[in-house]
Amino acid sequence: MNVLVDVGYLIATVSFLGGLKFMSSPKSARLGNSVAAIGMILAVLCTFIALKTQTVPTTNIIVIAVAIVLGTVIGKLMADKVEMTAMPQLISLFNGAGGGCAVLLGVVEAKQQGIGDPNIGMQLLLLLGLVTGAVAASGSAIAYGKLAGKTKDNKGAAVVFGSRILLGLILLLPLLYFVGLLPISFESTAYALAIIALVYGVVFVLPIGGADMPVVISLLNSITGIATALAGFVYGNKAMISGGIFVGAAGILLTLLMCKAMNRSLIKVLAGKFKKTKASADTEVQNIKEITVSETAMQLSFASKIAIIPGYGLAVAQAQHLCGQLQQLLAKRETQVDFIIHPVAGRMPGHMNVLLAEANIDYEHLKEMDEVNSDMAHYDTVLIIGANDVVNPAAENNPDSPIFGMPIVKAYQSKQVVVMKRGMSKGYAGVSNDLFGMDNCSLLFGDAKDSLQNIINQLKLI
Amino acid sequence: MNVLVDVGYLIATVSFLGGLKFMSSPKSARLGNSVAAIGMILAVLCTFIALKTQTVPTTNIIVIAVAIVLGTVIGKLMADKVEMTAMPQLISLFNGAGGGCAVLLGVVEAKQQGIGDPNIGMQLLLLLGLVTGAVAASGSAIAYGKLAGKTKDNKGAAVVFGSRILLGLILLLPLLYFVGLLPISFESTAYALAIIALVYGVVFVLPIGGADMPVVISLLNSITGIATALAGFVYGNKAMISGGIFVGAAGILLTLLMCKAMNRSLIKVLAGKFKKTKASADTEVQNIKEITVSETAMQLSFASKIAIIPGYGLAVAQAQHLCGQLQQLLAKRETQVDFIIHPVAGRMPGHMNVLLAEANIDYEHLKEMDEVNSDMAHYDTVLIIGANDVVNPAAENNPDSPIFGMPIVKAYQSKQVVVMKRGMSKGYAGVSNDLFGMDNCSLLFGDAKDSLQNIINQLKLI
Amino acid sequence: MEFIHNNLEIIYFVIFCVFIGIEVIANVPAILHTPLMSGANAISGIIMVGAVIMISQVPPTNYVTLALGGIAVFFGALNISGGFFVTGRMLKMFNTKK
Amino acid sequence: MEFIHNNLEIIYFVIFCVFIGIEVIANVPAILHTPLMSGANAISGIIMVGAVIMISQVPPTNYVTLALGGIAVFFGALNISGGFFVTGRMLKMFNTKK
Amino acid sequence: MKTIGLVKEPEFETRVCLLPKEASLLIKQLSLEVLIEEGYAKHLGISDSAYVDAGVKMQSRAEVLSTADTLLTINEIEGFTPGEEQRVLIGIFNMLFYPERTEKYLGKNTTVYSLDLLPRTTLAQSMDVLSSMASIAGYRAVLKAAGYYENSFPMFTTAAGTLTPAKVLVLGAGVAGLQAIATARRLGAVVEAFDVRSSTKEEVRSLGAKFVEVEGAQEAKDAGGYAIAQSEEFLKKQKELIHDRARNANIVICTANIPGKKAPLLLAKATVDAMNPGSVIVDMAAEQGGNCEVTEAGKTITYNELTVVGDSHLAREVSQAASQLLSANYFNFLKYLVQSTKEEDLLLDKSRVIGNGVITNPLLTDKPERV
Amino acid sequence: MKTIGLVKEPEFETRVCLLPKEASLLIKQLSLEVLIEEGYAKHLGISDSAYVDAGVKMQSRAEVLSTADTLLTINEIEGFTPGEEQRVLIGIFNMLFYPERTEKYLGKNTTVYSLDLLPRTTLAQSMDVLSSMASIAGYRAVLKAAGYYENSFPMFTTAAGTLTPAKVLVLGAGVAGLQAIATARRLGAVVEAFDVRSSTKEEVRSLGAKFVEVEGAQEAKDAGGYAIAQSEEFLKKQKELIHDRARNANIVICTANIPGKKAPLLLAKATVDAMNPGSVIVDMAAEQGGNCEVTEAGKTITYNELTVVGDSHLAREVSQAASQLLSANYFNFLKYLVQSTKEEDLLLDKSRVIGNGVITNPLLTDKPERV
Ligand SMILES: NC(=O)c1ccc[n+]([C@@H]2O[C@H](COP(=O)([O-])OP(=O)(O)OC[C@H]3O[C@@H](n4cnc5c(N)ncnc54)[C@H](OP(=O)(O)O)[C@@H]3O)[C@@H](O)[C@H]2O)c1
Ligand SMILES: NC(=O)c1ccc[n+]([C@@H]2O[C@H](COP(=O)([O-])OP(=O)(O)OC[C@H]3O[C@@H](n4cnc5c(N)ncnc54)[C@H](OP(=O)(O)O)[C@@H]3O)[C@@H](O)[C@H]2O)c1
Ligand SMILES: NC(=O)c1ccc[n+]([C@@H]2O[C@H](COP(=O)([O-])OP(=O)(O)OC[C@H]3O[C@@H](n4cnc5c(N)ncnc54)[C@H](O)[C@@H]3O)[C@@H](O)[C@H]2O)c1
Ligand SMILES: NC(=O)c1ccc[n+]([C@@H]2O[C@H](COP(=O)([O-])OP(=O)(O)OC[C@H]3O[C@@H](n4cnc5c(N)ncnc54)[C@H](O)[C@@H]3O)[C@@H](O)[C@H]2O)c1
Repeated sequence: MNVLVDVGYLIATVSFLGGLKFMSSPKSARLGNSVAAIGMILAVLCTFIALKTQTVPTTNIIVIAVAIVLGTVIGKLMADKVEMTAMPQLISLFNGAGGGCAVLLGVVEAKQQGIGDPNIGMQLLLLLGLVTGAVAASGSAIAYGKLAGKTKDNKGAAVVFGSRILLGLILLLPLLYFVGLLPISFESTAYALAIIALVYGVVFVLPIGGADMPVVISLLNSITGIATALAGFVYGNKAMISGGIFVGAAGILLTLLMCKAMNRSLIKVLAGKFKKTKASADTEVQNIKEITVSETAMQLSFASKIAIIPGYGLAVAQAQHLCGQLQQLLAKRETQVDFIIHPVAGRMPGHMNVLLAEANIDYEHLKEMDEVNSDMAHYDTVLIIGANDVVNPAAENNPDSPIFGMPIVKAYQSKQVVVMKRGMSKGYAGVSNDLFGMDNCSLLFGDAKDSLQNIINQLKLI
Repeated sequence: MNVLVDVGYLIATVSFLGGLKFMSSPKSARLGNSVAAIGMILAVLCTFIALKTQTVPTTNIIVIAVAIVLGTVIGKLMADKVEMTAMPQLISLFNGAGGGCAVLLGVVEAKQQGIGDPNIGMQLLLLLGLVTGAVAASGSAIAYGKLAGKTKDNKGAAVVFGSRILLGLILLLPLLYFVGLLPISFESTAYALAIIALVYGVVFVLPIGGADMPVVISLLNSITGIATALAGFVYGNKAMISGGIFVGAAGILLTLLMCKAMNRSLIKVLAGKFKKTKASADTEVQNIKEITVSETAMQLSFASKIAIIPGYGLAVAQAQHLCGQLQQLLAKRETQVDFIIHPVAGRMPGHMNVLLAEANIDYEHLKEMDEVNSDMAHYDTVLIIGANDVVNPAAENNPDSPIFGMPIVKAYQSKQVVVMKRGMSKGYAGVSNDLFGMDNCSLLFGDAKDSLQNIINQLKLI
Repeated sequence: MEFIHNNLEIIYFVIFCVFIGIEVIANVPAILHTPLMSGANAISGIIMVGAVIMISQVPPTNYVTLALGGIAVFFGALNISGGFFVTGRMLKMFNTKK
Repeated sequence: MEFIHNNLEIIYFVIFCVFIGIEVIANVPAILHTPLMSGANAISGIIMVGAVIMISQVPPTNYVTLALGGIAVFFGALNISGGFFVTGRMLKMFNTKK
Repeated sequence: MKTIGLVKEPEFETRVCLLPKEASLLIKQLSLEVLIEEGYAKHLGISDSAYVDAGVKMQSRAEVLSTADTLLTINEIEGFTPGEEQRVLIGIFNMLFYPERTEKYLGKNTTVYSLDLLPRTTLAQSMDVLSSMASIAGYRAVLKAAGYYENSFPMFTTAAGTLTPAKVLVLGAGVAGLQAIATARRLGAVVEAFDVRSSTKEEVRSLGAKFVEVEGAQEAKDAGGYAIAQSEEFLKKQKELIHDRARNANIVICTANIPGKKAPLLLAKATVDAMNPGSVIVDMAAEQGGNCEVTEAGKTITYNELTVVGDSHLAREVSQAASQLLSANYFNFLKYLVQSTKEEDLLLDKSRVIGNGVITNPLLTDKPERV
Repeated sequence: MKTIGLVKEPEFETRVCLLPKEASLLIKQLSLEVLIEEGYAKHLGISDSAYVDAGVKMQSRAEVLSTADTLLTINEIEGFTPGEEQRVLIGIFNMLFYPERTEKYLGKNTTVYSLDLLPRTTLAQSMDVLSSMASIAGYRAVLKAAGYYENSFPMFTTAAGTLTPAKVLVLGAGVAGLQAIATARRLGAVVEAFDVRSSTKEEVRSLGAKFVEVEGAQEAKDAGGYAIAQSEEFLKKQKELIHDRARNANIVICTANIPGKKAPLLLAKATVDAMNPGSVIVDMAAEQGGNCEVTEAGKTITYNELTVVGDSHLAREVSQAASQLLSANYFNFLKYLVQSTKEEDLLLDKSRVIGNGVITNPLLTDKPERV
């Protein structure tokens, strides 16, 4: 029997490993997910088999079964109902659940431990697991709140200071307990720690900017992984150890990679320092969304109809050749790519024509503004490369704007808009662009040439 | 004491792992080599420390010391003296040494094993190690001979048939021994097996084409790794096991990757089936050297002065934009890239000018033939993209050639020449090109656009 | 030191796991960051196994603990099932094309 | 089955090693194939450790075995030293520029 | 405004300012009546029937002139004398440079719009005749230069030696200059450009050409606004630089202008004398006095084995395209005029020279004498 | 061969066939004496002193004609009558098409080389006057067409609407045709080309243009050699296709030629009639009868609101560049001639029309009557 369990756990471990591995290539990612899921089922089955050798009271079995069924069904329902855009929140929520499981486990186990004779190693592991689980749980909950728009950033000194004190407490409490200076039981220590850690999780995440949440979720996920591994040590369960460590290690690296992709440092993210967008110089506060190169590439790879709106910035960056390459690349994937040339894009009549001809883009891919304006909603993604005034909806809806009345490419009507520019400086007409603040619009900052090259590089990997 | 050894071996294992990891990125490869080497030294030291607990006779110590010093010194000397082009041979030789070590170890150990009471698991491991070591040893020796030009291919039926029989014997002998049907001692079985495996190594490698040797060496290297791991099991030595398995696993994958890079299948390589070059249709037999995309990229990355000679094929492939991109990429690494335009390259006067202007290549990078012809020897690498007649040395040295007397770009005088073309078809003048058979010339087959794209992709990784 | 010696196996195990965890992610295209995070999150739901083991050791009369354990298992199951399903949905997007 | 149970540790160990060995190579640029092969070759010289252990157990009077062992150690040392040095030289080429 | 009238342009003009397509839009979208002189666009291969099909009434010149309350024209209308009736005249009269052209309308109940005075804002671009004409002219200037240039524009590497690419210098990087740069680059020439406005530096580079600038610290200091604050020394350096670049060039395209003023002199005689024989100068600022000292407005001369083209109306040589753009510009302006409801409209105020016989444009009232 | 002589070309010729640079090479490298008529290249801005500096003797026409043993010329030399003395004459006489031009040299001890007869092999390229002239002419043809075309070549998206790119059809994708394709593409036109030689298909595509081909199975079957074996039906289809493409085009550049024969007729009158008004046809095969039915050789006519340029000597309009290439071609030929040692030399045999007063070129002896 035990052999079966061992082998089962072994296979589960290997399938976690394989699952993660497969998930890191777009082609096999779905397979990877299935493999990991199967491994998980196996691990759970093995656990039941292992339990069979002991005599577990029926009540317990029932509780377990009900909990599992409930959790599974609810999880499935939530996953099915969620909208694409709300996925990050949901992941955060699930991660919080994992963390919650770890805390509860720690709490209950602390009680048990309190009963028998003390094993310092065990206790240490337990407390560590408890703390990490708690931080992950409450942190994830806050992250969820932020992403769902229910919680606001709070960078108040109280929060920041409080978080330091709590961290100190978390380190101090077990220390005191183990050297025997704490006149309370292990159980109580554990409870106290759990509560402190839960609070710490909250103040840890509170000051961090909303845009940085994905990084934080990844980090919290990694922490959950560590909590799992610690619990694994407690139970001597290889599948838990390996699964936990995989997730812990992968999560940390992933966090760093995500920071890198966003061009931020982890320290700054955690300190809640928000990257100064060049926008901040502006008096008007526009609520803009930044997008990363990889997200842009992902959007492009999903789209089946793309419009590229070139502007003066494309010429400045001299990125026309890359633009042509991008079109070719997407065309190969059977994505329709149209170039929409606004009559006054650039700095002279025909400026864009010169660029696109140089890039050998067939005239048939060029669309005139009037031709497509009624149809913009059909584009899955509109990529605006260094254009500004010519897509500014102010020309349509702001009678006070100096460009009011000028026809524009109605990019804002499409499903998704990505604007490539270097900073928040204005276009030729010197007016700020309402498009940038719209819900379906994200900005990809950087020189158009660099950004295009990076997008192409990423797309090639898919 | 034992703890120290354990930790040492652990660190050695980790450093092998890290070394391999670092070696797989060009930037950290040298560091990786050093890390692995340090790990190795550590492992050896640990072994000595471990031996200290036993009482080893002085003679033995002396033998060990002398052997190590000798091996190290000779290895260093050989590595220092070898020419760049002879490196593959040398690696093969060293690998053979490793295999030889494994055989001898097996043989000696078999003798010891013969003495005590038989442990079937141990014996099996021993025999396996012996066989793999022997195959690696003799196979590497033959591979060395081939690369050094001392051994010829032999695909005779005898060899191929013999190799099958030997393989059968290798499998049969231990089987017979273990079921007790072989009336000889374990020791004798081991000796017999060693000899058979040695011979098998020879016939295994003999039929394989010289061009495929790198793949074979990689495979043999992997086999040495397996032999090492097996020996590790015998001695219960974690460093040996992990090092051996790393090498074994990495080697097999590497072998497959190398096959893929050469666009061959491992099966075909091992069967000694040589890829039909399109040249074979030609009546004249020209001894051409193929080059892979990655080798081309490597050459380009090493060169500090490169000439690109474009020809009609560049126009046919419409690869001018990629050509410009390559130039930019190389310029960024401070490589000088000149374009040499032969007056009649292409199919109309100024054909190449049109292409290069379209790719936005500055006029300053264009060199006229006369300007550089006296200087060609200074180019580290000349990349000929779809040109043929205009670099054909027959125009200079073959009075019977219809193009005799035409001025050519003296590409053949440069250090290295890579010619990109699709097959072996001739140029406009319909004459075969002597350049292709020259020592410093290699051909990169494929559509110029694809090849350029691949080269660029590879260069970007460096 | 003694500790290392006694737990050599587990140390090798941990080191290898860490290495593998990192290595597996190292070359992942940025596009997969989110699904991967989600997948990893699901895997960390293996903590539920711990909860199951724990609950099975609790006396059936200790309702509080049992309830806590039940919630823990529920959380774990939620993490597992939600995690895998949401990852699956996210990854399905990759196959809309080609 | 019994075998698996008894050698569980070592099986984990082997699986992890294989995985790591493969994983480490998986994304290596083709340009590094040869140096990497060379480096791996050097690492396989760890077999020398076996030879050293073996020789230390041989009675010093058994000249034949001792000689064989000596040769084995020599071979191993050759593999190690030659392997690392030649890899080093090869890799040095990469640093001629930049 | 009810009846739009158009009469034939003078002999020298090849363009027309209303094509059937836009005529029909005027009639359908703006419910105007359109009267056009018979044979209006015959020289462009557009028959009267094409206009009739669009809903236009074809009439005699006299009829049109007497009936229409709004007259569209490119140049001044020959034989038209404003009467006492309320009239609107829309054209491209360049009155800032020729203030005498205003005289006959003064005190006459006539309102005159001159489209060259439209502000160069983003909003006005669709009516901006200067932009559209300059753009075509810039393109044409290069073709013209290539026509006179007896050597090749692109580089040709041939078995009989290499023909070097032409070196083109563009002076003034406004709309015409930029278009000239783009066209010359397309043809494979090596292009340099110069302008006083610092913002053009980026624009020139965005077309892949080299911007000629005075080197040294001076430049960095003055960057951003040296058009205003040019030191003596700086001006001298600049002059030397242009002299030097022109000497090296095979083709010089002059497009530098200052609205309403005499064009700046950039190529002194000494510079022209120093240029290579066979070179070509196209001076598009000729009408405003020319950027080149030897230019003769409206003429193509040979000076010192150089060809010097003085032509500020190169768009006339691309009459089809020019008419197409003009027609759209006029239509857009009319539409704007008809639909305008604002009291004070920047576009209309700026483009209106004379309102009911009174000069309303401050540019003209402030400095009526020619500068 | 000791003394090379050159006299002024006829009035209509703008090119010269020896520039000072190559003259000096002749003198220094080949130790020849060079005599040139005074004022030889003055119209190109090259003074006599430039030749004198190169070591040339400037003499009167009569002196040159009487002294030189070898005469270089582009066209037939006016007022030159071959005498009894050994003479070599090198030019571009197109004698295959004008066999009457041989007559005056028959029986006169004169040897005549006509460089247009050089074989089109890789080796001969540096002397190949047809290639170099065709190449320049092809470039020029497009500029010429752009000059006559009253619309824009490239696409212009402007605030006043979009100007569509010109559609250019190139007939015959030899050297001139390919160059025309390249030039038109550079200017931003949409280019199609047609030729009977199937190898040109790839060449046309290598320049980024579209090759016009008869669709359907027919094509695949005949690929590789349909220039020879064209079925009736195929020819008809092909004709229809050209008609169709020409109707769509704004510019047609005709370059189709068959060496020594009348040029193929590709644009029938009916096709020309169907073309858009304002279109331009440049027929470079005019001298050989033209590819277009309405072409008049040497003239630019207006036919049906179309401009038809009939000019087989467009290179003359780029006289500097053309002279540069010709001079190199002539020098390379002379060098080859002087250094040639072989008994039977393919290049010389093919280019020699008359050897000491006897027609030696089989192409001319076999079919002396005009085809
Ligand atoms: N077409 C004509 O004939 C003509 C003539 C004169 C003026 N104009 C006027 O020019 C404007 C044209 O509109 P448009 O949308 O094309 O241009 P635009 O409104 O001037 O905007 C150009 C945008 O490109 C960005 N950019 C500049 N360099 C870049 C680089 N290297 N990489 C990425 N982005 C870069 C700039 O933002 P960052 O600096 O933040 O990157 C800027 O927002 C109109 O207002 C038009 O009226 C047109
Ligand atoms: N410049 C002129 O004015 C003119 C005019 C007419 C003729 N010519 C003649 O043309 C020749 C020009 O010499 P050249 O060296 O430029 O060309 P070439 O001798 O014709 O050789 C072109 C080479 O490109 C290769 N190629 C074709 N398509 C390719 C593709 N897609 N990718 C990669 N390679 C491709 C072909 O080999 P594969 O098929 O094996 O790939 C061929 O060997 C001379 O003989 C010249 O005399 C020149
Ligand atoms: N609203 C728009 O979007 C729009 C449309 C078209 C033009 N414009 C702007 O209108 C402006 C003028 O355009 P234009 O082409 O009609 O100008 P223009 O014809 O009046 O002058 C041409 C150029 O000559 C330059 N110049 C003047 N003095 C000079 C000197 N001494 N040396 C060198 N160069 C000198 C000017 O700077 C200008 O660039 C430009 O700023 C252009 O961007 C704007
Ligand atoms: N040796 C060399 O490297 C070299 C140099 C220059 C030219 N050439 C070759 O010389 C040949 C002729 O060049 P050219 O430009 O002087 O030729 P050309 O002027 O004699 O003819 C021009 C083109 O017209 C085409 N043509 C003939 N009949 C036609 C018809 N009925 N319809 C359509 N097209 C028709 C021909 O195929 C040719 O391509 C080409 O093959 C060219 O490649 C070779």
